[in-house]
Amino acid sequence: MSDITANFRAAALSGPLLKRAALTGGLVAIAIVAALLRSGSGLVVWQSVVTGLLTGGLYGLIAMGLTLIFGVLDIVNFAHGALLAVAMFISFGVVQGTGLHPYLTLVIAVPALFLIGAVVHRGLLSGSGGATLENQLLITLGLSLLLENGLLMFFGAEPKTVALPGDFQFSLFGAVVTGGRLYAFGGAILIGAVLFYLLRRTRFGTAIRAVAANGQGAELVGVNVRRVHTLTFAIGTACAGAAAVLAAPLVTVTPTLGDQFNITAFVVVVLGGMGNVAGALVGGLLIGLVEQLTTIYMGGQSSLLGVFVVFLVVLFLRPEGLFGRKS
Amino acid sequence: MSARKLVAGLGACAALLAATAGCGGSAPSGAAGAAAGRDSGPVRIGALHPVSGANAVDGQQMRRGAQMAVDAINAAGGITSLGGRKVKLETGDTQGKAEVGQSEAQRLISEGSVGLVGTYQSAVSTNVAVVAERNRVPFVMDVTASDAIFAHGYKYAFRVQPGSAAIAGAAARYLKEVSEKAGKPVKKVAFLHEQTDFGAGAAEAFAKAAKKLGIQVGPNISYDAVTASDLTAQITQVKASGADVLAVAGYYRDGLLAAKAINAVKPNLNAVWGVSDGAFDQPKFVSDVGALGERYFSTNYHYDAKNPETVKLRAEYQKRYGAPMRTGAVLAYDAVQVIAQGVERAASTDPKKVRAAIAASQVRPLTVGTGPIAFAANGDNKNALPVLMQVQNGQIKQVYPQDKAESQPNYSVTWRP
Amino acid sequence: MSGLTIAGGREAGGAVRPAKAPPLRPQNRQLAVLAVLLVVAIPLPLVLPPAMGAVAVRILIFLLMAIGWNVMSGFGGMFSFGHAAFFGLGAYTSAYLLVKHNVSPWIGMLAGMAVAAVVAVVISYFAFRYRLRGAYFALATFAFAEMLRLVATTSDFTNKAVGFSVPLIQGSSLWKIQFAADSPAYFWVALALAGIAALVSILFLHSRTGRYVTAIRDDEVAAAALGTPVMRYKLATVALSAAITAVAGAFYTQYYLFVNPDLAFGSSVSIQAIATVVIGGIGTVWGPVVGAIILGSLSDLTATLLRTPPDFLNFLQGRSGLDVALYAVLLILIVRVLPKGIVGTIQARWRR
Amino acid sequence: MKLLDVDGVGKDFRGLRALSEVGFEVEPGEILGIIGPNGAGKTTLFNVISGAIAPDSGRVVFGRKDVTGAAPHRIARAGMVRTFQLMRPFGSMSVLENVGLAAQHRRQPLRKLRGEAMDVVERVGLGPWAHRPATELPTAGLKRLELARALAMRPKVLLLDEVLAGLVPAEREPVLDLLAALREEDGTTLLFIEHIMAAVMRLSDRVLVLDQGQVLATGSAEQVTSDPRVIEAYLGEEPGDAED
Repeated sequence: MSDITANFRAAALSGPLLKRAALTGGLVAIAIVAALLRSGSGLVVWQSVVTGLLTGGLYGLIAMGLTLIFGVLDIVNFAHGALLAVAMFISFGVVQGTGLHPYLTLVIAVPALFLIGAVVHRGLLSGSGGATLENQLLITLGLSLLLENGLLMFFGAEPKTVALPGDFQFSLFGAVVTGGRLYAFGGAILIGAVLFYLLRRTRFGTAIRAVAANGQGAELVGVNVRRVHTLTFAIGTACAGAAAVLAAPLVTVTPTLGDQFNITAFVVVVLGGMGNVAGALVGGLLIGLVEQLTTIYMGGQSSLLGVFVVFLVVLFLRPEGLFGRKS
Repeated sequence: MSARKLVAGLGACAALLAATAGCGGSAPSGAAGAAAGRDSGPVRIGALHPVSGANAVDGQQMRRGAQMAVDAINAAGGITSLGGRKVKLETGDTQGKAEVGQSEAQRLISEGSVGLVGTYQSAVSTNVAVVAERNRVPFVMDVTASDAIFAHGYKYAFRVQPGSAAIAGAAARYLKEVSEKAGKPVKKVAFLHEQTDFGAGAAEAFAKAAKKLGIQVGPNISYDAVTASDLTAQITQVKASGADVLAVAGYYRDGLLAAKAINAVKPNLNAVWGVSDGAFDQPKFVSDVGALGERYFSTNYHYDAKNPETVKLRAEYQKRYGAPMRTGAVLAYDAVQVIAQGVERAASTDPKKVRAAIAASQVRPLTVGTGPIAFAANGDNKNALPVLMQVQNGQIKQVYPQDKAESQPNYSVTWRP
Repeated sequence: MSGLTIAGGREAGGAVRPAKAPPLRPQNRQLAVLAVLLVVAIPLPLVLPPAMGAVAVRILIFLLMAIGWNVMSGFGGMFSFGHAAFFGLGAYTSAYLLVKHNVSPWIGMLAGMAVAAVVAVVISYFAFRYRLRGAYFALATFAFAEMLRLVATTSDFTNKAVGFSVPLIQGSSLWKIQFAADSPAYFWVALALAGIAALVSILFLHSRTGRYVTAIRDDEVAAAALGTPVMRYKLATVALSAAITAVAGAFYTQYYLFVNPDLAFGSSVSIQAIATVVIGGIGTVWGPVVGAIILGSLSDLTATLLRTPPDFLNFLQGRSGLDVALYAVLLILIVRVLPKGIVGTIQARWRR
Repeated sequence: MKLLDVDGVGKDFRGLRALSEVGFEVEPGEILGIIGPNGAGKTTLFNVISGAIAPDSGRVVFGRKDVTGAAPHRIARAGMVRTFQLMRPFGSMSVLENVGLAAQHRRQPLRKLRGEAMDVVERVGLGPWAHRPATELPTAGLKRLELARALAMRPKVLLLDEVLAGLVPAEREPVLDLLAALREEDGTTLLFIEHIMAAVMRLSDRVLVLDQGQVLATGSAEQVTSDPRVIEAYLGEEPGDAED
């Protein structure tokens, strides 16, 4: 069980954390210099770094909901990606049906995903059937298959696109930045801040942290643990909803689109330390960078390979994550 | 765990099992039955396509294309050499999975199909080709890019579309000719491709052909189509390389990403050149990316837009199914014609005789070719011809070679004078 | 030492039923059932309609995978989410040896087992050494299998994404495991392999090693304190599990005559192995059998339904995804309603 | 000749000193009681001796072998076996199988091992439960199972971590009898952590008092209980703690 309180204590920039952050930063710097030597083009590496960070913000955003669920409920939610896809189709459907600006579909997608999350938790994951790791894994896997194929049956397999009206682009010291990606990046930071505030400064946040740290203890002091679990799961999926709306104009929407993000999001969660929202954002940026740099180091290899290498190294050496505390 | 729940759960399972057994029981019976099935009733042709799964739209298109061929044959009096026996299309769904394709192929053969058409995906076709070979039933591939299948010396595998290497070779040749005609002879081609055998194979074949023509190819940039969500860095690499042409071989989804990235980076190119690319010659691509795709070239197999019969067929399809008929469906139409005319020539439903007839056949295609469909010793269509297309004013036009051109190629990009 | 009476007789002493050992030792009972099952199964391909032959073989391949996974994750309690790695290593090793060096698939199968076992031991050693547990262990195995898939997709050694096609031979050959397309021999070979795997898993469970493994699963610390070399037996379990799964992969290649990175190392292979056992009953001897029969025939059932749907299902024709959706619903239902799986639930009620 | 020599053992947990310079010796056949207030490091000491955790400093010599930081199973097989304060049965096994597992490392025919395991089960009074799942045992039964499993290893040294805790007084007596008999009949050396002073007084040849990770005193039971430092260390302990 992770310790959200510890993570928040860690977020107060304790000594060892600073040291680890510096070490991580140093490694990233070395990796970038190495990429520069490998590719020989400053522009390419610079563009890779910019793209990596922008994409990484998106990964962080998706991983935030997952890390919340992982950290508080200890559920490995393999349906997170599928829920993301559901939200994208909601966004797509609303844009198609009403001609609304894609970002305005947030007001529909986020509450919808919140409700779906609550229903999924109450209906499928709470209680004894969802107790063990393998059962959770299979229920969420089954759910993701069900959602993906439900979308397939309903919307068909043809890829869908969501156009972003008034999209723009500008050059940042030579690197191209498009508006859509910048908005998504900003949205990630904003939502991260909201979550941070929710967990740190509200009574409900205190309850969540108490449940995460010690469910039985929280129960004793009068916290309704099941309710907190359901709400946390719902908030986690609502985050996926927000991420989906921001990401929809950047990708091609297909029912199985969630899979690719799901794997990456899990890596980000472990990297950032489970339950650690700020860690998820930083982890997302790191993974975004790793992906881009992998393609520079190992041409012809999938960017995922580098991600998995980093993942296994982190799992083996610091399973509590770069920014988590040893339990 | 209550007793009721247990009973409910077990009951559900039992019902499933019983249903499964029931289905098995109603399935047709094997090899002996197959021969009997071929000798009487309609002549069966098996069509294997991915009508569910990620490629379901194309799979359905192709199944319909095959059905239209069967309808046309029957409308014209069936197989005359067999006394006007009708033709029937037996369909199977590969779900885009190789092992499902294999068991479906076996089923269609057991049910008495004289030949198979399919399957859209190379991996599935590879599996089905094995089944066909072992059962000695001809398998005429409509869409299948991979050339590897034709290196095994199979006797029962045929293909209508031009192979991956043929398209890449033609792409290099067309590039040289078109660029020279435009007065901007190509110097250096950057190749962006997805990393599996489809894209990598196209890149390799293109580089080989280009080298012979004296075109420099590099850098060679690959990406993972499954996970890629942004190709800006890759296109930046193209820009940094100073290449004057960008060749692309990818699938549909990543084709959109490439178009967006090209628009963002605006490298100093004279042309964007698709090589059997899955996006650039799709009408949907034009509607999805809008102006971004304008003037993109694509070398690929294609329905023959200048053949009046093709035009008629596509109009009929549009009328029946309310959607434009894609090239894959026209290829499926051709493939069914190949088998039906093989049966006609052989005057037999014995798959071995049909195979011999197909190997010697000459079938007029509705897809682009230099002549009738005729097979080389390895089963590949000798006369398949890749064609160069270009997005012009939001329309996909055949632009090269000259005798297949609907309009002239415009060798330029929109963002440069 | 009869000076001692059972402590706390008030609370429990009276409730103790006469302590008799079971009449037939579980091992012998299970072996007897296995023998009966095999005898019943042998004539099946002669009785079943030929279209069911492919389904039966698929069930047996599922069974091999499931038995392999069950040894490690059911008996051993180490939840693997990456058994595709071992399946794929078995498939690729035998395919590589056959295609490149014309080595008999039987020898390729043995080589595949060895390769899978060695790789499994190395990976697991690191995972155990760094104390990965539960979800972390599962994610690590998943990542490892995915890495193998990516490497296989881009390596010349494995023929990249194209994979390997088994060269066809003239006629039938047991030595090459190649028969006429609808020959029952495939079924019998698969049945023999699955039978041996089931036999091995039963003998393993009741062997000294098996008991150590069960003890380690129940409580690793206590087992170590009672003289159990925990690491050694965990690694032995992992090796056996990987080897059995590799057999499934090698036979798969021979039966389907083709293998590529997605078919061999794709995550759906791992999910298949897990789902089969969980539906049947995790950690039980017969769970894999029941699970394989259900899941192995499921996709065929839905495909048949959709090809000629009854009237009330007509709207589904041409819609894609139904079979997977049904599979998903079944999976969720069984996990929710029968969390111990079918066999596990029956056993639990039987004991009471 | 000493059988067990613990010399200058120290252990830190994240800067928290759990053991510091702990040293003592045990003669063959001796019964050593280990007492100390909660958090004194008693169980940590057992963990170090039995190999569950490696000490940061010092050594543990068993017989003539240095077993410092050796794997737990090696130490157990060498003849030094521990029990756990919180019972850790193998939940999926019967009582007899639990005990049989401990006997199994001796390479003998299974039938013989089974007989031996049954003897041990009878000896601790679990005979009627032999074929029942271990999880069905009440607390007292689980305590006996812990003991039975350790005995089935045929230990030279037995490390007992609060075998009496959780038992009502009437249940303690037979266990104490059994422990006394173990030394008389088998010559087993015992180290036992115990809060119940009556048991410590009755069994121990010698008592070792741990406090805050250090050896506070050693000596006969009478000596240490009258030692003012020991009394001071126990002040502030809840009275109920000493009598369960």
